[in-house]
Amino acid sequence: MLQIGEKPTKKNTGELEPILPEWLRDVRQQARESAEENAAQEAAQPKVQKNEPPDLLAGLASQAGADDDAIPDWLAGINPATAAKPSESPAREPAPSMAQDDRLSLMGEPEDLSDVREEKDELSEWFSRASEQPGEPFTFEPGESQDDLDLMSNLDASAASLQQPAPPKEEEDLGWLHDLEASAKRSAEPSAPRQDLGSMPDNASSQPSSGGEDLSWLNNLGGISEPSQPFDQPQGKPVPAQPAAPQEDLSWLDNLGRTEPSQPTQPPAAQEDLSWLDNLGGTSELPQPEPARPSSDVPDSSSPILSPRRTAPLSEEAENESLPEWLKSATEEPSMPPLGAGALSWFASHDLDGNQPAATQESSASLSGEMPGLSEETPSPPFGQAQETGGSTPSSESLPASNQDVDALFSMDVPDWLSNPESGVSDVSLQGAEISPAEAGASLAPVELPSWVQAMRPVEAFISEAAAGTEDQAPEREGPLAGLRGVIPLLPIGSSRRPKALSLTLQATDEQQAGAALLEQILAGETAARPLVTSSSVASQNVLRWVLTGLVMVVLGAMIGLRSQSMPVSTALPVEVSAASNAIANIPEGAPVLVVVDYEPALAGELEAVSGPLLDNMVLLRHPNLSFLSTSPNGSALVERLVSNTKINGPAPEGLGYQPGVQYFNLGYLPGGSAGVLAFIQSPQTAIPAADVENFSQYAAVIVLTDHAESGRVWVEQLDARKQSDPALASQPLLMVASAQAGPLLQPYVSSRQVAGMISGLPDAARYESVNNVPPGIARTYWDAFGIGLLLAIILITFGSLWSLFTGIRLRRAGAE
Amino acid sequence: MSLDLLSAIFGLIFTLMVFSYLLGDNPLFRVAVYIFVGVSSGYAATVVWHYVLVPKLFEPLRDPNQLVILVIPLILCFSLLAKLTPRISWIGNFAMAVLVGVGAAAAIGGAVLGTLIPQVQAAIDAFDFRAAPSASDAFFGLLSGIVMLMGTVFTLGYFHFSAERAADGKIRRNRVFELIASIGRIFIAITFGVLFAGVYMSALTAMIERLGFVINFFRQFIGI
Amino acid sequence: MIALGLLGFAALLLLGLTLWRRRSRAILRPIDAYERLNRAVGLAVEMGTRLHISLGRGSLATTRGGSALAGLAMLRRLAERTSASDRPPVVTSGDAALAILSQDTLQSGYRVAGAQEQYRFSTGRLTGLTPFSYAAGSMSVEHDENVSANVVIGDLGMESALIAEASDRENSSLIAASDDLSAQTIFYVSAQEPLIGEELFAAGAYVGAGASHEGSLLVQDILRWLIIITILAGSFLKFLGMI
Amino acid sequence: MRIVAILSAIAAISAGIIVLLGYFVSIPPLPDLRLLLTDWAILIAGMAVLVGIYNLVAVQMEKIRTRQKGGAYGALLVLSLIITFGFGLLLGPEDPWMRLAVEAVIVPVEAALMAILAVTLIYASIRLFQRRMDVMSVLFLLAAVVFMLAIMPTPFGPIPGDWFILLVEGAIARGGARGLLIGIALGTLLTGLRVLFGMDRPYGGN
Repeated sequence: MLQIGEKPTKKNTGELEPILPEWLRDVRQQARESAEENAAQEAAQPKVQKNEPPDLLAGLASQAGADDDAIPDWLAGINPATAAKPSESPAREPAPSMAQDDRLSLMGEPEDLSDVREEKDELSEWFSRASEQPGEPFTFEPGESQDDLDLMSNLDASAASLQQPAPPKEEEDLGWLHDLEASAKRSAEPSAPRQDLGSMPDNASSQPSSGGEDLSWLNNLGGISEPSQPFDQPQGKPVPAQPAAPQEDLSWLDNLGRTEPSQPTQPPAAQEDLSWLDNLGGTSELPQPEPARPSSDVPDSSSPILSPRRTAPLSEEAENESLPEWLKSATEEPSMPPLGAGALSWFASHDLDGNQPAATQESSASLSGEMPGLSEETPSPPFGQAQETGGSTPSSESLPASNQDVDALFSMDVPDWLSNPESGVSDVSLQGAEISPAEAGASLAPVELPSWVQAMRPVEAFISEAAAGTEDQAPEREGPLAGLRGVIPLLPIGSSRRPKALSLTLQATDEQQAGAALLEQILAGETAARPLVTSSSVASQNVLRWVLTGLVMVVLGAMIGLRSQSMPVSTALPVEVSAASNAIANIPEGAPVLVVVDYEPALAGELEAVSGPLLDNMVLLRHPNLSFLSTSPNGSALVERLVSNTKINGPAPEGLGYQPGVQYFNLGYLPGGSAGVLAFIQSPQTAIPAADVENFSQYAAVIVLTDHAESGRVWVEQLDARKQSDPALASQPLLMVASAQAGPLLQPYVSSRQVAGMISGLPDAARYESVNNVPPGIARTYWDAFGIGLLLAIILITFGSLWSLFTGIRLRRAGAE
Repeated sequence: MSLDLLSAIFGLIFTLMVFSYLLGDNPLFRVAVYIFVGVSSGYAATVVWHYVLVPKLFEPLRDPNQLVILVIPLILCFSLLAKLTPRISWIGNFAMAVLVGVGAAAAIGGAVLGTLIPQVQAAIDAFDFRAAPSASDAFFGLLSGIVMLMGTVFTLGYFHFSAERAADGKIRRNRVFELIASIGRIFIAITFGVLFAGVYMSALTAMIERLGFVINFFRQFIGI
Repeated sequence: MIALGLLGFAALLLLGLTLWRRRSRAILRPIDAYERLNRAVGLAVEMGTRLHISLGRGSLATTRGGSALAGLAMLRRLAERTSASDRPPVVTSGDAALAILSQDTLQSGYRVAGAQEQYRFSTGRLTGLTPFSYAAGSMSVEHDENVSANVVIGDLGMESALIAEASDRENSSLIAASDDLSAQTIFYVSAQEPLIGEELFAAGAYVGAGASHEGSLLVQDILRWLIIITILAGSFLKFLGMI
Repeated sequence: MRIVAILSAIAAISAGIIVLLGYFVSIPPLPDLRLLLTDWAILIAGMAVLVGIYNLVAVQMEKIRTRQKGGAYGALLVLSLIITFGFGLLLGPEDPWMRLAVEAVIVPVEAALMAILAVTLIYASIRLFQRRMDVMSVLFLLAAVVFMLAIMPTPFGPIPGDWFILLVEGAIARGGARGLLIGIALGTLLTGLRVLFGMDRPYGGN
């Protein structure tokens, strides 16, 4: 028999990867792009709950597989808080079982989860006692808020929170708080609910954002140590409860509430679901023969019992499981709880007979408390369906994993007779159709359930029949099981011995049918829309890229091929350009000038075009000795290219006839950024032995050719610092020749007069060239193509954006409709 | 075949291979990119070796007087080689610690002396019209100074991080800060718009240069 | 002198506010990009997908190292939070020293999380020694490593457009910030929620890296308003010709 | 290991404080010490490049060995790197053959990568409204388009009123950029201080 530890989890995860990231993107886009998502978009959530759990289990399994005992330790070790703050939650059991530990550490928030266990126990008890109380639907909230299955509701809550607050929901939440307090008073451990309340605001405040509870949930996933004190965690110091807890509690509740407006039309149906669940819930508590014991008594063998909560959604039934849960989030009312969990609770409740440990009873009780009724009748689909009809579902890829895990779970600690839970359902569902509501009411009598639990045993004979029958059956058309197949196996009537036990599920009221119809409608919308949208959008994106490429290449290619130079160049020089022109004119004849090559090869084309006019003008006018210094590793190799493309070293008459080592020197690469620059300013020959001056102030001017504002800043800052100690540098102009993108960033230094003058981008260069009568160079050659390219960009961006805007608005309208 | 022609041919091939990315990620593009990463990294390492390690570390070792000064950096540098083996990588932590400490100090010095003080000074000096040649220049200077001042103040105010939890449980900044931030957002959007134009102009110039290179190559090849 | 005073004042404030913040957490304005980052981290852990964290190419021997140090502080926290992931994040850098530091940071994070075995030397990578080779190498990581989210925080220039484009083509989420305004502009137009200006330096505080990060944001706020007041008062006095 | 972390922190903090004081205090020997330590940092960074090259090769070799996606390309990378570095060590970066590597591979590929941004940036701005449909995006694109219009050369010279657009938008951009730069400087300052106080220790210390 398979053991959990033998699961090749990575394989399972690998199978899921093709689905999950895509789903993740879809959900993100739904959350981001649309303020009010329609039902079809929100239907993406079931996929979350359907797809997420396998990974959770896979994570557990993989760790078990890797190292049965060690891994839970290090997973637990992920949360130093457990060690750092042992006394933080007094009501918590001192030593949770290995399985719980494992699970909790994966979730990264042991306090919360143990609290949840307590809380759910109280809630379930409360349910069983007061299932008719109107306020009770909200008692689902706390449990669900900490349930690892409501990933998407958390995500959407935070996403929706960016769009809309929900004050009314807040009141409900407060009401829920009172309910929780009330239930807490009835519970065996009065301190637990308060502790939960204490812990919830911590979670909520763990991230300072409006999506706080979402982020804290993510912290749990990430396995961080203290989501409740994220900022103090690295110090590993326990932080006392915050006085602001109530506020944060409200915010947490508010965040829960934020999703409500997104589905204003659903609450009635949800309400009905709840009342229906509550009716069923009356029976759910009864299987518990004894109150919950401290989990310190729990042996490690309980681990597989807890994990199926994550496994169940992998199966076909997982879909069914997630649907009510999802419907809840779609309708923004606490609604039908996860059937998988129900299945688990049912499973656990039966395990009570099989010497189920106390903690498991406790958790199963809490689960059944969460999802009464379902805990009894829905378990059969998870397992039977998982093996037979899973392939027909969208999550079929994840099915094998789920089957293996489920089997493994059964094989580990569960008595054989329990490993075929369908039997219970098979005859349960079989009988359901015949049971009248009156009988159903009678069947809710607490005294009946233990007998039902015991009577589960003999039914295993039906399993094979049920399993075989499911494939041939048509899906249910109505009721809460609508769309499911094989939930009601084709078995001879009378094969069951307990006609009353679980009959209620098949009694579909009009409201249930309405809810199921809504569910079907939403599911249909979800399954139909997504693939079409993504494929078409990807295609359109590629087409758009190709069209843009073609346009840019053809237009620019034509302009360059035609060698057009018809566009006039403005003779109005910007202030900084004329300042640069004046600075060049004031350079003494034949003086050494430092030219800093501080750009990447990517921008060599632009910088050569932009610096060409200035360098040519300077060489023609003042015949300086040029020292080229590079502060980028590739720069020294770009120097030769620069002097040849700007015709400085070209033979006369076309070139300026400068000779390397005579009129210009390549000093090479100066490492160290600002430190290197400072070293060079302090003593050029110490920093670069090849330097042609002893003192930096001997340079008549410093010209920095840069593509990066930071590089310019380094020279500005170092020269400024040096000027304070060396007055001789005060008269030395610092000129910048910058790439168009760096120009605006260097403007502040120009306006602060730290930079004497600047030429930035092709327009400045072309103007400089034409004003100073420099022989036409690269700038002029590029000018016409540059103009047409800009015009093309303006047209494309304008019309493209308008088109984007139009389609976006149209999509929103369509979504709203 | 001259080196110039060789580099022109290789340059053309690599340019076209990279341009193929515009049609979609494809093997040609990836081949070009991987070769580029290898060559540029190899060249950068060469430059570092010849311009940093040899002249500043290894050559001075010949001089016994320098040896005393260089012994510490020598030890630190070679301790970095321990980073090649995770088991003893901790030996290299001291060298990295010195690097981080110096880097942090350089960052602070650059931020304070290179940006904070000069920029604040420049923002204030924008209202110095004593040197304005004419009244109209002074007027436009004042206009531009006021706009710049508003841009600086509101942009800086936009980033205010501290917030408070409102009565409805939502986290938001004080109303005054929110107002400043909403105005600052406008300045930021316009600033980024102008910067984007600059970025695009750089890319456009690079495109023109590359297309010009390709077209001229074929033109010379054909002999036009 | 002014600079030294400013420095001392900032240092004292940082110490004081950090100590204070250890007792009470700061409430910081929500930043969508960091909310998305926190979700991306959790979902990457949950779904077994890869997180690509790129720290830029800011050399620590230069003044560009500030953003690299901020990125490393964030990385440390993310390493702890992703230590339970099936696929540890891949960290790419464009500077050799930064790549080594990213490996050290990953190791430290995993050690604290009790997951040393998660560390692989290949998860802290140098993808190139020049800006564009670094970006090209990072593009390959985005393409090859089944990356679900790209977290790009550090010193990047125009090469950041290549990383953003690759992220768009791979349809993976992009959370990006740079200390360079050109890169910020590119991210502003390419990313779902842009991180602009000094928000880069808030990364640590928003991923829960500790009280010191919160404290430094509060110090930034205090200094910010001091500078604003100085600029306003100085401009007015300058306009009146009094200074 | 704990002692290593402590000693590393001491080394980082002391080196940082000395360099920082060297920036602001000109009392000997602080400025010289600052230069000395920055020289050391440059040397360490230089040696780190060799370690980084090893990392680059090792990662690619791992991809090849484990037959990961892109392993074949990794082989190309390793080959080109080893050839370039090998020849570079022997010939030096100024050698014509090394310059060929720059002229034939580095410059063309980088320039072409830069060039394709002329298309991808237009594409990104067209898709901006699909990402974020808000007033800021409208303002952003409007500012970009108007600024390009004012810069754009036409057969009839610059568009009328270009100077005014450049004046106003230029002033706004300068002001905004100044605010952004000051903010970034503040962030850098505090980040550096955290390192100098040992609050952030990325050098292997916990």
